[in-house]
Amino acid sequence: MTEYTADEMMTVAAARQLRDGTACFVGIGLPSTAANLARATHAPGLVLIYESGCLGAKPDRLPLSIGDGVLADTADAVVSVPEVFNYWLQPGRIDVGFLGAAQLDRYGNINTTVVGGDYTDPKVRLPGAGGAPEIAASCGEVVVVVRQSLRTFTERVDFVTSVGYGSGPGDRARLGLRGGGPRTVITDLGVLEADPATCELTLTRLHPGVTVDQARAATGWPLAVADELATGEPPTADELAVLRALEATKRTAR
Amino acid sequence: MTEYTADEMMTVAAARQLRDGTACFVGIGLPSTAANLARATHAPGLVLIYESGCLGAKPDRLPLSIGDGVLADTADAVVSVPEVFNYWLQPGRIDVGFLGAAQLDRYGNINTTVVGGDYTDPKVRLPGAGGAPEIAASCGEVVVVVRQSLRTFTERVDFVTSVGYGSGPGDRARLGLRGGGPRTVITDLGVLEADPATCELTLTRLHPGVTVDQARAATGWPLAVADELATGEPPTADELAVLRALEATKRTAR
Amino acid sequence: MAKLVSLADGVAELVRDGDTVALEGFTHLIPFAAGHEIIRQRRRDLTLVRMTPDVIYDQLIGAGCARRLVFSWGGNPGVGSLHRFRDAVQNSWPVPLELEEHSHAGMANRYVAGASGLPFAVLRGYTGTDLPRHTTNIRPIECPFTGETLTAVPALRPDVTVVHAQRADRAGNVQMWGITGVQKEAVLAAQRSLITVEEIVDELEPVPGQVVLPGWAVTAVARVPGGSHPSYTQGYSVRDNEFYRAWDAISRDRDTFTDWIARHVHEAEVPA
Amino acid sequence: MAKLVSLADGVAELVRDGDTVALEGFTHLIPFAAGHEIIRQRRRDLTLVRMTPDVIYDQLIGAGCARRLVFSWGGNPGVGSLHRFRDAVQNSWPVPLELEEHSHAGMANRYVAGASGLPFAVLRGYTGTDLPRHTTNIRPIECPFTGETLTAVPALRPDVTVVHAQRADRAGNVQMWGITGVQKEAVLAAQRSLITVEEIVDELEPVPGQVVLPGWAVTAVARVPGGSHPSYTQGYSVRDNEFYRAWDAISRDRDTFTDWIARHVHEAEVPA
Repeated sequence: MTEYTADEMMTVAAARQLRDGTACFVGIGLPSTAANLARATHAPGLVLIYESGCLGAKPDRLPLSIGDGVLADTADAVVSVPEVFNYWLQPGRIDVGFLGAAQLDRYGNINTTVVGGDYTDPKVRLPGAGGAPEIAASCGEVVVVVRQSLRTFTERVDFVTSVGYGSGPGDRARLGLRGGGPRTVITDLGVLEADPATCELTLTRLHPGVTVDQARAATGWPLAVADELATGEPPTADELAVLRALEATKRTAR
Repeated sequence: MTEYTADEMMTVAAARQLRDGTACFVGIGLPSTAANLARATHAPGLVLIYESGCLGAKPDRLPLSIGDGVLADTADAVVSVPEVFNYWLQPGRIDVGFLGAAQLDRYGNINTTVVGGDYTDPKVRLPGAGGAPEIAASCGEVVVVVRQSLRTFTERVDFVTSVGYGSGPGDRARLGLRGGGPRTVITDLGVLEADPATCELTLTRLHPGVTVDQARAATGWPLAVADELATGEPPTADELAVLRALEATKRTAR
Repeated sequence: MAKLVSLADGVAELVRDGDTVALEGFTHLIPFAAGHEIIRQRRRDLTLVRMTPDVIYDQLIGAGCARRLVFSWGGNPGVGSLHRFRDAVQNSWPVPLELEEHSHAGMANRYVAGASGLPFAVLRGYTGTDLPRHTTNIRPIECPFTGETLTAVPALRPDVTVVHAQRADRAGNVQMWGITGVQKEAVLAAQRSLITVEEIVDELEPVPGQVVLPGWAVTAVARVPGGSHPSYTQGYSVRDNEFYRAWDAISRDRDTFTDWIARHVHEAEVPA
Repeated sequence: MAKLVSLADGVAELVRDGDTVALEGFTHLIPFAAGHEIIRQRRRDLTLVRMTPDVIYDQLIGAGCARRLVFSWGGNPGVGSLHRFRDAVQNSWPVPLELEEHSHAGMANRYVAGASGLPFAVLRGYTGTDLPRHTTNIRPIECPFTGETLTAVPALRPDVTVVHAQRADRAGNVQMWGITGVQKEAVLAAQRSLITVEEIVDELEPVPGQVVLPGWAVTAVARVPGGSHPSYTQGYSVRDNEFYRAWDAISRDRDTFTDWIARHVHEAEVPA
């Protein structure tokens, strides 16, 4: 079997999460790689939506930014930034939103704003919200892709940039958030899914070769583990070949 | 001197009202004819804006509707209908709005909705508001073009479709209307201007050959007349020639 | 992805008795053929929504399809009044017609709110006019920052919006250009949409000024060449101004009108 | 009509100390050359507004032009953090930087409100996040029809907006295409606008996907070929990805940064 890295496993697992024919709001970096991998393998009809206004982009290489010209050139339609948020994201037309996180708690609340100290004098100033709060609010469901570590998987996020399930069941409805929230978190160790009853992120699948103890050790709260813990399939040779070909386009890109 | 009709005089007087380099919100019919006459004579830089979304249209013939293809073909930009109202009219970017009226009162309030009876059971059902209420509210100033008669120039309008000066001085400010209101009314008999102090439409100019008594007899309220009542210039040969050539394009239009 | 359907099937499936139906198109691209199909299928009790109810709505109203009209300007552009509209309002013929009346700016913003998934829109509009007296759908709203009073109107959310466009591809991606009015908003505001097009092509060649509606945001597309006649489709047809003028006489009299509808709509040859 | 000016004159006349200044461009068409001219002219105490403050704002902030930043995402896209931005926020170097932070949806709607002459915009946004705790510019608003609570944000009205576009004609009509982001709204929301373009042409040939800003809605146009470098201008240049990567090292250290600004901005050859 081909060797692969933990990041490759994470990307492949994220790609597998995307069903053909759905519309996916894609950020740059790993989400974009995973979405393009899905489109090049099992989901040729996946509709990629970038917040730069590109609807239905079909890039033949990995875009280097959410405003890469290849997205506009291959899109079904290029609309303004206000339009992509108001007419496409906000009404719930987009099935899946892909988000990253600097910190994440057990209810899938996400911080990408500040870590440590306080807001006006933080230890680390991060990029901020971008499109994430409304992606988290309005997409049919959210998939978070993030490396699992004690620094990232924290008991409490220092700042709620994007709401997951708030403090638990019923909070999304109370807040009037109409999307389904972070149903799935894909990490370099495995897959967590929000428990339908408790809304708590629950480890449901480990990547091949990863143990529950490793996952627990990388989680800053007592990690819930599914009774029937599955082990995911390793990347297929095809998935790896396509992924690596995609990654190679980044290096050769203009 | 060339013969001309009262309607031709009215159209020429309306065209003269438009200064070169200004932006004018144009309805179909007489306003469009007058605006195109102005553009073809003294105001080549007049910017014509049609509510169909055509900004800076430069038709070489008279459009037959506000959505005539010649407007889109010759416009600097064609935008959506929401955009023309929200980004262009509402913020006060348009200097002059041209309106017609089925009824008009001394404060330039306009009715184009219903005449007689009551709203749910009117004697005559008219087309309604269209873009007029917001044109009347937001343009730098409004020019009304309307034939003068007792039926039209009424003591009270049966329905306020578009606000002029309301019930007099201060009303526009109280209502928060930011445009200057109906400064000028051009009729087939002459020109009325809103008195700066009283806001009342005041006859300031008669077309050649028209008497004050004729104007009074065609006005359903005691008509204010300026101390220095001017007589307008008849259409020049050039104005008439251009106007008639424009009118001829309507008959030959596809 | 949008389904490719025949006009008859599209209307049968998507337009139901009692629905709120918007047919949009601002002078250009008016979906006349679809309107005629609605008349042929004898839909009833519709709430018809349209910024500029003109000849097509005069026909639908005169044919008895409508119970209620939500609009901002009703006339035969460049010609005069709509006689069927007036007869319905003034004499309840053939059935009473309830009116909800707005300004263009208000209607446009109501579609924008619908397309945006918001319950209402805010504008500077209607202030001081008599329009707010006759509907509860125009209300004041205060700016939470400046305290200024503006006007709110509720979102329009038609059950179905019908528009005409130049063309679509086989995945149902729709392309229109020229004056595109409020069609994008009207389609996105609706639960369902039916789009008639001049032609269905393999590839949508980009065109300046185009609006593209992705197939996954559209319910159904029907190929109806000439589907905007007597309105026009830029690049495909010109406006039949004679018909608009002729409509004045046809529509002035109930019998002439009824006869015209019988011959030109009910008994018309309809290509499949 | 827009005036045709040199970049130096345009910035001198339109960008003033203490102004609220928006430089927009969403990855594409970022007005770098204009940003450098603002640094060269040593503007101070600016409130910088931008959805995605990236390298150009890192430069303006590091050069000490800004007092305050209104934004929704600050990073070096595809590379990592903005070191000058972080140094200003965390260590007040070279001057303290006040932040007002929003989401993209909020910022986009704030520009829309500004362009629309409205004091505020309504959206479904921010709810449940910590963002509203840190500014008074995010407030609840109730729908007057449904009673539902939504979010209001105040209009953005920059003193001046600066954008880059492909081309303009001699009357100052500006044409841009490709990803056009929020530029139309940012220009229309502003009191004044300065648009740098790749070229000035006799006639603007229509292009699919174009946005045209009429010259009478623009204050000044300056011809600045390559004015978006290291960002790109579709049809004219490609993104200089190497520069974005190199910026990480240049900007990490105050001295390296200062030296870079001295050599590449203050002492740069500027064509008239």
